[in-house]
Amino acid sequence: MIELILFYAFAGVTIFAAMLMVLSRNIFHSALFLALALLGVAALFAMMGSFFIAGIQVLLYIGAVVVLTIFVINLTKQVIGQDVSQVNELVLPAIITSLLSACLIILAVLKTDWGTRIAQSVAQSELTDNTAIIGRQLLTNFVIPFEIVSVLLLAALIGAIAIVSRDKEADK
Amino acid sequence: MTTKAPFELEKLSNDEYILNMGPQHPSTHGVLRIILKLDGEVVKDLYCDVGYIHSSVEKMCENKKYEMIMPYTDRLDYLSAVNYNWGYALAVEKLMGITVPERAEYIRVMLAELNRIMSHLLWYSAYGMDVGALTPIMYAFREREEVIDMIEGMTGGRLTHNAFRFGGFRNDLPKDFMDSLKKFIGHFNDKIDEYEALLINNIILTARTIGVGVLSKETAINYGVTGPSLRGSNCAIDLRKTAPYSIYEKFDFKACVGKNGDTWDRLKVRMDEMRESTKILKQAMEGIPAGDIMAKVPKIIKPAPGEVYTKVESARGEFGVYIVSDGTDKPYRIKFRSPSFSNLSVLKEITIGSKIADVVAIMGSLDLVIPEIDR
Amino acid sequence: MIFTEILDKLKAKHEVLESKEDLGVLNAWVSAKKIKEVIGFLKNDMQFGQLSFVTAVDLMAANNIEMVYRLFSYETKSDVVIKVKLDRAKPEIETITSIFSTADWHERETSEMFGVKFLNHPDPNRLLLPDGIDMPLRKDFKCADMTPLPKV
Amino acid sequence: MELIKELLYNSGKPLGELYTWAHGIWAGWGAPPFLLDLIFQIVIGVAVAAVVVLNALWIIYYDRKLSALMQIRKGPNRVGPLGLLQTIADTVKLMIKEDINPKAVDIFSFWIAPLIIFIPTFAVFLVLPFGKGLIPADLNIGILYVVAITGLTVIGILAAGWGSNNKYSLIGGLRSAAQIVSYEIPMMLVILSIVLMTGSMKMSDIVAAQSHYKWFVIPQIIGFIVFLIVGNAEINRAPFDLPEAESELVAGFNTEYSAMKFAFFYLAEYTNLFLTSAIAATLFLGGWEGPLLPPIVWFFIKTYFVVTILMWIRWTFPRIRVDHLMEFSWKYMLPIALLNLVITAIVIKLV
Amino acid sequence: MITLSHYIILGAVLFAIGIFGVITRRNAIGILMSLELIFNAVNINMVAFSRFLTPEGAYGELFTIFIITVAAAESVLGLAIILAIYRKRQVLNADEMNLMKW
Amino acid sequence: MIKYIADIIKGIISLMEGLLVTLKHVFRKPITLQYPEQRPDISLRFRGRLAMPIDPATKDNRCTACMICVRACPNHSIECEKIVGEDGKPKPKPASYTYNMGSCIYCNLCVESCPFFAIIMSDEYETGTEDKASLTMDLAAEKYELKGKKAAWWGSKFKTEG
Repeated sequence: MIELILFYAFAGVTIFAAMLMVLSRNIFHSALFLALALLGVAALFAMMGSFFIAGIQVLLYIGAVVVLTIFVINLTKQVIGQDVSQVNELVLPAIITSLLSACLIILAVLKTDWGTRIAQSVAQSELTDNTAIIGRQLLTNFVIPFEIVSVLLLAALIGAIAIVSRDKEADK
Repeated sequence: MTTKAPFELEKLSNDEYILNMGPQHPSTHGVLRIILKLDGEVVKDLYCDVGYIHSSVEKMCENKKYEMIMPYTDRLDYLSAVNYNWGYALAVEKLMGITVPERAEYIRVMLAELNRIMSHLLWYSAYGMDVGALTPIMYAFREREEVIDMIEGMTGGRLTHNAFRFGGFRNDLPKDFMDSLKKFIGHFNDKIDEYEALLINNIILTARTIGVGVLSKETAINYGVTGPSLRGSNCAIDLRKTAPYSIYEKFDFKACVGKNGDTWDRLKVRMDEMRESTKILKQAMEGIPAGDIMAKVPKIIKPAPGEVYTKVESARGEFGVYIVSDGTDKPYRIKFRSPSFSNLSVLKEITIGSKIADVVAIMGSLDLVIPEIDR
Repeated sequence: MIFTEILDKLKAKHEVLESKEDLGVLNAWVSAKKIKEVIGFLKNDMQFGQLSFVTAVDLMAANNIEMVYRLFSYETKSDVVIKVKLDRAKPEIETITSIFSTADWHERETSEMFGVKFLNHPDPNRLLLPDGIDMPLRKDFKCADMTPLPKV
Repeated sequence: MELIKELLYNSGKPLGELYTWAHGIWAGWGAPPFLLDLIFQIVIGVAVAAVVVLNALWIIYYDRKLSALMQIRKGPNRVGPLGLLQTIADTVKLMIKEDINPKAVDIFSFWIAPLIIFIPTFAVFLVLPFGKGLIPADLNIGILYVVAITGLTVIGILAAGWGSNNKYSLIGGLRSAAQIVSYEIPMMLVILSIVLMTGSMKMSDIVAAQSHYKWFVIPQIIGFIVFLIVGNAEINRAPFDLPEAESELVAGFNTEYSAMKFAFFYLAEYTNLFLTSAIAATLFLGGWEGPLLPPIVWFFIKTYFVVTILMWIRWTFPRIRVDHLMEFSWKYMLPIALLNLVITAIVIKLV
Repeated sequence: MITLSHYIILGAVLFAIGIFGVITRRNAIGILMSLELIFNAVNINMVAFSRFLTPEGAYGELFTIFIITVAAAESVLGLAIILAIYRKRQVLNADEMNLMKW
Repeated sequence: MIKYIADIIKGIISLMEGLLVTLKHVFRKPITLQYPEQRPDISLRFRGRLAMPIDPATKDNRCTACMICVRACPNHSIECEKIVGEDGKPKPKPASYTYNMGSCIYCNLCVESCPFFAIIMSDEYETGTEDKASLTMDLAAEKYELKGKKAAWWGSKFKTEG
């Protein structure tokens, strides 16, 4: 019972924040709402017992990605005080596309018979913390993807620095 | 003061923006406005806007009798008022040909050196605030209070002393002056060591100041920079040594110089100067003769027509008084050449290319007093 | 260096309109057109490294504005004063900012205090005064706030 | 008497008994049990809130008194005995002051910023081990939670900086973001070496691993120093108070703030100070462990020991410059923390 | 009782909102942020599937970690590119970034 | 590498020196003066507001309305009027002696110029008020009584010299 209430609360917050993020006229507000939506998602992760993922979500997504986004918004100072519509002329096609995709997925979910697949798995009430499992998996079965991702991150870091660093000659 | 924007906004490139520092800003030490053109945190251009507290002292003095101008010189630089009194008194005495008795000269030297210490202590504490250290101000003010008490005992004023009269002093030193001076000299050098350990030698501060705001000797002289700011640039020009006035030849002290002319050298010069001042005070205390404190001065000050320029080494640099007399009891034209005026003008030269925090650090190291710039 | 020496050296190179000794310091009057050369000569050839100040005196009786340039030499420890008489109605003089950078602010101050126009000045903005107050150091400046000393 | 002693020394047991006892009564009434859980949660929340606020008030007073000691002053001594009520008076003053909303601000960001800054601070108290069994929620990812949640503060500072529509605020916000993000890395590395030593991120496990006075401050002395420095930088206190450097940026991101909103920033700053110290005490100084005195007292003693060190640093040093700050993080803190981590790993493997 | 469907439907809704944002936003940063939303919708699904179907291996969580990492890399690069374009051409709106369009 | 470590060690030493200074001060006595209760010991020559004390011998002020102080004041803070007797001739006593504290710069020039030691800069330094009008006061009517060591000092001055 209490879990259901919490689920609906968090889901509501997430969707509400996501809607506001998409519709907000001010890009900075959008970023703040994005942070809220991500926080809601993190809470949902925590509800599912994936505390580690929730922590990573907050640490990386909010603490790094959103902060970076806000940082860039601050740097492109043109936006301050601007209150023009942030939405282009594609509203109607966008609504149709998004509704269609949502309906499709929901229909597929409802049509699928999950019962048999869940049956042999652990019931939800027994969901335990799986941080240890993740850690073991990352360093055994998934060690190569793990390393590849770290290389990717390094490459992205260097690439970002290279892109943003100023052209010394162009300056002069 | 200017109403025109000094660099047009259209000239800004995309990454640059204008930041108004002042007129009310915690680290401009008064009402000074600095318009910065910044790229991120780096200063690209800078414009000093002064004159917010201009009170036209020179015009005021043209309408006052000679003896009435003395309290106004206090208010030019309220931190080393005695030196400014001295500059003015010296000018009128030279114009009138008055010789000051030796005891009065000794008292003048003592007051001036105490005043220099007082000013440097305030500079030290304010500099601590400028660079974010909040404790130095308390320690420095403890000693400063002792100095002020001594000067107050002699002159009656704590900040605007109005100490000098033409020809000497009205009152002799109070009885307990020598005792408190002795006590002060006794422990002050240890205190300076503490100050240096607390702030000047701190690695954070040295990292912030060494190599920052380098003022070369040529630039400094070209911009008319004087005082400790000039001596920081390895230029041993101290008016007490190079153009001695009063009885400064009698004392054994050295003009403190820095090596590279960066911000840290200017700080160090001021700290050393306090030690030298203590030395002078010690010699003056031992050598002070008995005798008159006031020369024979006519009741009405009416100098012969002519003009005079005298300069003294104030805590900030060369303070000069230029008087044109037309034979009446009021000066025809009086001009105060104030050290901070020239010292501030060099700020642009040495700040461009450094960070916002450096602007504060460099400006603090120049030791500005705004009323003296605006006059 | 005593004043006669300076005067001789100066006279050898440039025209000195008038000169006198005042409390041991040479005061030399030169013409307004020559000011830049004279100051440059004093700085480069006679080691007058410091420009103490630039100011002006309003000689209302003679209908003149007198520019005063005071230089000091750290090497020889001697002063020299260069003066220029300008027409009070239309005071104009060449700037010496290119020789002494410190002259920049001093000239701007003089400019607004006496209305002297400095030709070719790099930054002719006002320095100290707000708009609306002009030439306060001229002797005929009047202001409502100015009260004379009481006559008792 | 017994109960109080039990509560002080081994809080988990009596609290658990209380909980089961209440459940029994509750079941007797036939009310749904989750409501009781909710009530318990709320009680814990209120208790934590009370601790947060009282602690912030006290710590501000402590800071002022300590600074007064170092600056040969007397500090607050007018309001109440020894000036103890001074901070309360200040808070009341801030509450009844006019709350100014400047015209040009972005109202939404301007209002939300103090909350964003305060809430994570508040939330971290959830995993602080005050005593044996006295931990509001002993999360499995305890220390990761702390790091993740405190990282949210930077969004608040950025919102305050941007929303104030003031260049000083904006620079302060940008500085803060750069500072917090780059200091989080050495902090994580130091915490990782602790996690390596304990094998758990749970706060209670970390404390348990240090039982019998095997405090991590001895093997991890470098880590402790790095943690203090980095933690000090994370909470924007001098000498790392660049986002609000008053001599350069007037007041940085809180230039435009007044009254209650400012009080939130102020409270959050001091609560953050307490938090960093508490975490340092937990990670390195054995948490609530200690002889004679009750655990909770030991916890506070250790925390305040760290607080005192941080304040001592604050009242002594000048402010670091922004590029040196970055340099310091990347050139000194990060390699040292990394080296510390590697050495820890090797030693653990060998021993 | 919360079922798997709850989470998947929530993910679908978030996904739809994200799609809407990506299509309609003019500001390039806004598009990037909407992309993050889509990533999150996927993450919810991943974690939910993992929790309900394969809790013993935590495969979904592992994929989530990789997704988060890749998303971080993606947003870093995206923002860097946006910043570079803004510096060069003063535009932030995606429909104005048309130098390579013909 | 050696330089790197040397830098760190040098930095730590300098920081420690600073910390030591503040630590030393923790054990020193505070120098605070609890102002309204504790008063500073101000010097005899301190220049507070201008006062025209009553001479305890004659129970009257010593002013002769000679106007020297009015002329000595640099910014017209003093105005003085003589008593006009029944015969229409002014007498050497002030009818009013208006002192404007708002414009006074506490320079002591009036006191030094006074040949009769009639006025003195008192040791009163808490002169702030809420309205401007109270800054202008009539010293002749005020009947100021000088207290403390300053009174003795003032008394000794005119008794020995005049």
